[in-house]
Amino acid sequence: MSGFGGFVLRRAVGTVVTLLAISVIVYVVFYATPGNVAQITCGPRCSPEQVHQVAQQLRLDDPLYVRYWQFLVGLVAGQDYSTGTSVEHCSAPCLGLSYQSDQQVMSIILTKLPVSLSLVLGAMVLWLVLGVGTGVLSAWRRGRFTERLLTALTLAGWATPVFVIGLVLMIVVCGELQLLPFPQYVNFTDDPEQWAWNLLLPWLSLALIEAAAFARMTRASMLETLAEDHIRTFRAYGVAERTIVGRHALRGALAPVIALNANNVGSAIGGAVLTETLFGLPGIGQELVHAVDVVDLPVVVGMVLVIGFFVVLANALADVLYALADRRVVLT
Amino acid sequence: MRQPSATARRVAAASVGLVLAAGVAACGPEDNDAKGSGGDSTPHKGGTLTVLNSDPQQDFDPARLYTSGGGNVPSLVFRTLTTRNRENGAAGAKVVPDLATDTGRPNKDATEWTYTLKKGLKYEDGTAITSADIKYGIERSFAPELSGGAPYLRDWLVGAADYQGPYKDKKGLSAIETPDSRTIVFHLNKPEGEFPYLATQTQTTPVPKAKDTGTKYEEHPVSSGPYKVVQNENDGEHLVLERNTYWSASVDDERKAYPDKIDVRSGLDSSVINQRLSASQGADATAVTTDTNLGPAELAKVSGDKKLAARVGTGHFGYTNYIAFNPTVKPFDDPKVREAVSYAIDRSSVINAAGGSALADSATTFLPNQKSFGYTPYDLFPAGATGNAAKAKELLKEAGYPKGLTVTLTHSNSKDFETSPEIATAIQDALKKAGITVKLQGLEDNDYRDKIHNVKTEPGFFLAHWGADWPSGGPFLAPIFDGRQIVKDGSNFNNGLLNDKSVNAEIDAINKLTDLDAAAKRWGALDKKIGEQALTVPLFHPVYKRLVGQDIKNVVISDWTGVLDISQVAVK
Amino acid sequence: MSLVQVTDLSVEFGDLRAVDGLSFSLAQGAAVALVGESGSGKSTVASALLGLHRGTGARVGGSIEVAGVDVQEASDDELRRLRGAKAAMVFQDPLSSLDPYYAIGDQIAEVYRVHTRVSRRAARARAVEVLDRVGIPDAQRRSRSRPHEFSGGMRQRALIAMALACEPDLLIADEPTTALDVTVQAQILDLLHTLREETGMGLLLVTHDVGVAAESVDDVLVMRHGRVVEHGAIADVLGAPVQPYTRELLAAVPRVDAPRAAAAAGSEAAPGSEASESVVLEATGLRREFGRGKRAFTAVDDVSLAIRRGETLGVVGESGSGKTTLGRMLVGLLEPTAGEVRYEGHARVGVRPAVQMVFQDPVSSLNPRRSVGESIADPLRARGERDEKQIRGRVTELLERVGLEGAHYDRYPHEFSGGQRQRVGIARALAADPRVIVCDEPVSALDVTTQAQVVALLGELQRELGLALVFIAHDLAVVRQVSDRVAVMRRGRIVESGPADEVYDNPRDPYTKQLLAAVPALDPQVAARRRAERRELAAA
Amino acid sequence: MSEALVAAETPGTGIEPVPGVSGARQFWRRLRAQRAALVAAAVVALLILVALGAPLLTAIEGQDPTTYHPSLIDSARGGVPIGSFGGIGGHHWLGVEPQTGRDLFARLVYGARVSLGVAFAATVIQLLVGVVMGIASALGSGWVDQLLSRITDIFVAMPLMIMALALLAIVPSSFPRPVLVTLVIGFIAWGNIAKIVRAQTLTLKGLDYVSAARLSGWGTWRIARRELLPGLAAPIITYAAILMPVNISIEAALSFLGVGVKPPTPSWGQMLTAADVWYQAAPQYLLLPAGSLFVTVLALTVLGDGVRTALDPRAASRLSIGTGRKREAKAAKGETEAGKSASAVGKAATEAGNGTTEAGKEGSA
Repeated sequence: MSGFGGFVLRRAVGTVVTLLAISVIVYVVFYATPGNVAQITCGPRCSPEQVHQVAQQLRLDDPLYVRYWQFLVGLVAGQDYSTGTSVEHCSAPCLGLSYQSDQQVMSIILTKLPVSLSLVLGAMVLWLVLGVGTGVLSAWRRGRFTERLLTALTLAGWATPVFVIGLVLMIVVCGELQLLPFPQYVNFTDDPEQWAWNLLLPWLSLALIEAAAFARMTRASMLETLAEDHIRTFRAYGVAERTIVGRHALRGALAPVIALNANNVGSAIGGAVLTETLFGLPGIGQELVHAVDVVDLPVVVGMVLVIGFFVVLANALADVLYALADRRVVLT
Repeated sequence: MRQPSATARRVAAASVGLVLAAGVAACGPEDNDAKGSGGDSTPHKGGTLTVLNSDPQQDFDPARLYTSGGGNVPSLVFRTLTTRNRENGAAGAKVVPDLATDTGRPNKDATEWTYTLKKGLKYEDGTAITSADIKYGIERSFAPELSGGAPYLRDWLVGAADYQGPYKDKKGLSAIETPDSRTIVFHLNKPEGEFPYLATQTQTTPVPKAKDTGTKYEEHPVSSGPYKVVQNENDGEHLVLERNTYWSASVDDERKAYPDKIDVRSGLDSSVINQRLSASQGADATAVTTDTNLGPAELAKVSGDKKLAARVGTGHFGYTNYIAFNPTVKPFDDPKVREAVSYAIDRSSVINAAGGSALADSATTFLPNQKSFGYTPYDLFPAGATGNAAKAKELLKEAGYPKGLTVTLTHSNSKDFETSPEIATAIQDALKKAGITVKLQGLEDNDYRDKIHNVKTEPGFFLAHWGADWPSGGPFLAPIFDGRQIVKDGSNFNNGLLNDKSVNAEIDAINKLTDLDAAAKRWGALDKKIGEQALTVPLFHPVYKRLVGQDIKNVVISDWTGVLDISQVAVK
Repeated sequence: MSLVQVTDLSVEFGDLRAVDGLSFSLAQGAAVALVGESGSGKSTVASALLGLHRGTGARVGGSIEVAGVDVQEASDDELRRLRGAKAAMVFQDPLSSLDPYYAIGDQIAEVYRVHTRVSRRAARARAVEVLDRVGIPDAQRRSRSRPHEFSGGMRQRALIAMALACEPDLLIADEPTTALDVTVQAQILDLLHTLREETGMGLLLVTHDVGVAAESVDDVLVMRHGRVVEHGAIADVLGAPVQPYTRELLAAVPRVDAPRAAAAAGSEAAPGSEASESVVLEATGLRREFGRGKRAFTAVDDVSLAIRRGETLGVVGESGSGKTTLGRMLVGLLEPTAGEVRYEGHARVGVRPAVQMVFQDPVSSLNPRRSVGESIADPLRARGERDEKQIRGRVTELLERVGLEGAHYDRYPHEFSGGQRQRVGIARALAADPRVIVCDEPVSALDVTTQAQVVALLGELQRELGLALVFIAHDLAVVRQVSDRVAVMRRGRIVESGPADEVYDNPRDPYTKQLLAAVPALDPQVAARRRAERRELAAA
Repeated sequence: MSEALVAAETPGTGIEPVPGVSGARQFWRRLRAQRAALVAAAVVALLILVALGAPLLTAIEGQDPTTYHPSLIDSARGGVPIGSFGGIGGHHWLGVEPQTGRDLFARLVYGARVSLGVAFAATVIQLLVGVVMGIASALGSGWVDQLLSRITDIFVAMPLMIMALALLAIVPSSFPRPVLVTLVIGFIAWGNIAKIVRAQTLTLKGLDYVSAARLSGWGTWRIARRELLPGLAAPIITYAAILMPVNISIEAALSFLGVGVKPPTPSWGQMLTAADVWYQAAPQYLLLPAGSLFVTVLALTVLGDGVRTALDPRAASRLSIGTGRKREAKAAKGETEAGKSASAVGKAATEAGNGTTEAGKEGSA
């Protein structure tokens, strides 16, 4: 598997380069963002002297490249910081300390990440089941009423803004029908059952839209496979249509679906802002929007890097899965 | 948003310290008694109170909090030297003793204040609370590591301006003396009759030095109040408070502490909070919110439902939304132009944009319409409900603009219904009738605050608001109109850049008074006097409406906070 | 009772009548070929026999009876029982005809179990058995491989094994060897022959290649435009065709055993044979590698050759022999890894107008979005010609020269047939006033009659303009027809080269011999003799 | 987007060059054959007309999008419109906005301008950047390709919403918002197009007609322009059709998060933001922009699928969303079921036709 090893190495190097570039861009962009960080951190009624003290504390007066260099050093070697009463160590890879809450960015991410992952991975299961199921069904029943109905539903899901779906679900299911409690995040480790119940609606609203994409992709991919020669072979040998669709066409159609999936999971972690905001899930997206609001640079950089990492990772994973699924693809 | 978040800062910018501070207001007692859906409205101990909030209690450190009257959730854990009176309406705008035996004993010129602690005060670990701990708590609040909080201690205490807190400066603050473990004495720069109000803020919470963990203290602050923190997840997002067994009602006259447990959930969307409170399902039946008002849309729905309407508490908080002029920018250097705008303003459409007559009271005075502020009604440039375009045109003509003029109104882009585009657009629409063409300049919130609080970049015509750090005219008028508080190289709130000797002198004179009622009257008179200069156009005072769960009892809303007091709520 | 009885079959797709009034029968154990050029409707007939048009919107008329089943009237279930069990089909492209995701043994077992109630294990054993039967070595182990792990010939064997699994009465082979190299083609045809001898099943062979038919069947139907042109015993039809179309078709088939003069009728041999010193293009030690590291492979390895003015050099080889790579290096589209190409004695880098190329695929070699005139004018414009009138004039001239009309200037490629497009490609090459044209499989995508016309055109042009031609092809017969000299390539190297007649008549390299032995013969008797020879060769 | 996905999404990569100029007629014919696509095209056309004619339409109604009507709302109840269905009537066709009383119809039609305009312009920018980057990277030498591909990766991995939040805050407010939103979307979210274009260009580059052009003596630039760009038209148009509705949603989402187009400029996204709390008290306030958004995205998606089908008939069966006519569905089905035989016959049809001309030609030659 030296080919695979080489692939991993190339991707790893590429990932690091990409992430560093992203961090530079984020640093520069947010450096230029208006808003006096020290004043925001200190509070609006702080005197100029206090603001100055805070700026020193946060090293805001250093030039941009010095701050970025310190960020890199912290990333590689970790850094020490004072809580006032003692010295704490932030071990590598240290993404720094939040200006606002003085917490280690890494630990903030680690508390937010499970929420986002719970949301996205759970929704993923749902959108795969719904999307692939719908896609298969509509490919099999092509031209019939079932397909038209499914097509209409898929398009409706596709065209509805996520916040509208989420809001309507919440009003109807929790408010009017009172079938479910209003969602509030419960740790999986605390109570798996509550975790699932509380995430059901967020999962649904995220999954409905994604499922539409998957249904389209699966159907398209299925029809493409169904048009391939080997399907004709099995027809010419009297194999039943059900077996052909379920066994041969589906297997062939999975590769692009897997690729799309890995890809979407990556971007969904960063993109679940709307869902997280709407349902009050304390995830990465919500935290990031907030951090941008208060120009909390270390948090923004850290979170964007984590999201970027997942996107890049998911892309690499998509390629591996695609190659595994297809076998005819060569990894480069 | 977390406490130091944009929203919080935004409001804090107006010096309201709302998030933390905010309690809910109560309006009349009639509202409250009507509550208690069941037949038995007497509150009992026990049960779990759920708090649904949008902003996490991120800074749970008494040094960092910017509260009015000690805050709501924080005041369950932090006791202070004095505190607000936990009563409905105007009675709630009074200062009362908390840890101290009285509201403070001043020397003759009110430059020295002495407090004596009650006997038998204990922390959650059973150790005794001493005056040295209070002194240490105040000293910590000067540490740059623990930034936040109001500026008064730094401004008022002798030699405190350059103090950097106990971590860097081991000698401590000499302005505070603790002759014995129950006595604490404050030495001030100048006479401050309102020191008892300041003593309500969480900076006067005792912090045991041995337990201080610096910036990590907020993870588990040591309780002096009726509840202690047993769980603090995700930096204040989920808090669980349980009874502090060392607290005793016998040494705390204010907090009722009915529920056994308080479960604070935050990070929720405001519409979700209100939806949950109105549905009142399961645990939400015993839920309240300490930071989310009913919006206009929700009010429209609630007001059509009698059962729901009975669960709405109404409160007033000392707060004014206004238009600010910078008289150094043309054409606003001409008082006639400022007066023309004052005449032309259509308050009804502004109030509609702010949520309608149920959520905003029309304002013609800068001071809030409450007695404790010294409210003296006046309407110097009567515009009626919808504006006096004719009078405005006349004034413009006098000022040399017979064909009207074009001006730029600066506002924030955040969606707060205070300085937001909705209000600005309403003003734009109203001034059109008087021949004033308004161009809108919407700025991102950080940018907006940077610009309007910087003397060098302050626009000529913009939306602003101001709220009370405590219910008195002092912190309401001084930062805005005291010429000596103009900050040239930092955050400036005297937007009109007013530096009038007679105004300054009057402020100093009132500050000397320790008779707060007498002081209030003179604040009211001063307000009217300043109003003549037309440096602001008062627009409205917000009204707070909040829902509570259907099983919530004993809702108390004071005029101090305008929102329900969580220490009084019962769930049984 | 005959195994297949087709009466008055017609198949229509929309407005198109693909098959019209076709009737034939096939006796138990007999072999019939449907021969025709593309568009003759022969494959449609094959599909119709298994009722594969059902539910596709095609209208099928007439009656079809296969192994006692009335295909037109049978229920879906009856049809399914027919397919694979009584009549099995082998398709053209063995790679795409197998599911890439499952092991070959499993696919055969799956088909077997559709028709036979046996356990999974028994079906698997049957799969191994038939794989062994079609000559897959180590069938037990290989049955677990997936299609892409097989070579082309092996895949076709596997497909035949699948067909054999249920011991059908009829095997329908739709162009079973078209995608294969000539040596592999011979093996597959031999296999089919042997199986038929052993099992006594009937064979319906669909092919465009008269030679393939001659090797394999008893009766032949020659089809054109959906109709049968001629029907009869294979030896009669090939030996003494009655219909003009059949005669035309047979005349166009290039013969590997006929020397060049016969093909280039009415013309002298290449005029430049004496002027052997006038080498226009010379390659020395050409080598080209693709990929890096472990995946690297050498497509062309140490090839040296010289092309003289006015002569044709044929380059012949099977797929993967590196002949296309060589051609691209000669024109400069690919840079060699080592070695050099000299044009008129000067080392050359990159392309130059004097060395042009005619491509294999007439579809992809013309930009579908530009008129053919514009494509032909490219070299003129690139040279700096700006006078529109001049350009149009020259292009018209070229179009007419290659047998098209000047008015075709503004037409688009899709309005032309394959042969016409190839003519356009030639005209474009000529526009650059080349000295050398490298033709990369210029006729392999064309029907045999068109093939002959294009080859004739190239010959004419060469004589007229004194062009040097490099003619790259896999078809030994075509190469013999056009070449003065021939180079045989295998695995990137030239294994034998020399004057065409010498190489063809007295091959020295064993590989060349093997290649020539594999070429199907048009005479059924010769074919039978050759088959016997091949058997001996294999047995030895 | 991963390479794998690009491979999966690239329509008909080079296998069948799509008819170009000459295929325009064919394209229209195929597009016309799809009823759903036609309906969608009509809806899109209508939306464009509405957007362009907004001033005229509102003039007919006698309203404008900015004037307040305090008399039409109930101030005491949070400013909910007075009258049934949000105050719908002869003067206000779709009722008025809560809190302000502004005319909803006027705001909706003016909002269409912003939504469609921003989405369209952003799509154009994305296409320009993506196509240039994709072609440059496919044609460039090894390190150019490496560099450009890496840059593309960076943009793909950058969270659009977050960068938008920051960028929209940086730029001075005097810069027109809709333009800014356009630029931000356009210049951040082009990575996937670049990847697709690169993949497609690499395929096209290997085609014989590109080789032939090189042999003619043309340079790289000319080849890119004359030979490659037209070949990229189909995938680019196809992807553009996917991007338009996506961009409309992005604009709405940005406005929903409060960083998009600012009041008083009406935009659907920003209307949704304002309306999301009014779902119970004044449902039409939420439903109108949500419905408009829904219809627009739906119409554009269906039209996009139709265009794709018309451009690449081979892909029709696999990528259409089943909106074609029944007959077409059957045809597609036919292609799959009869497998090669049917398509072979289809091909045969053309060849048969050509065969005749060819034969004629040979005779005359």
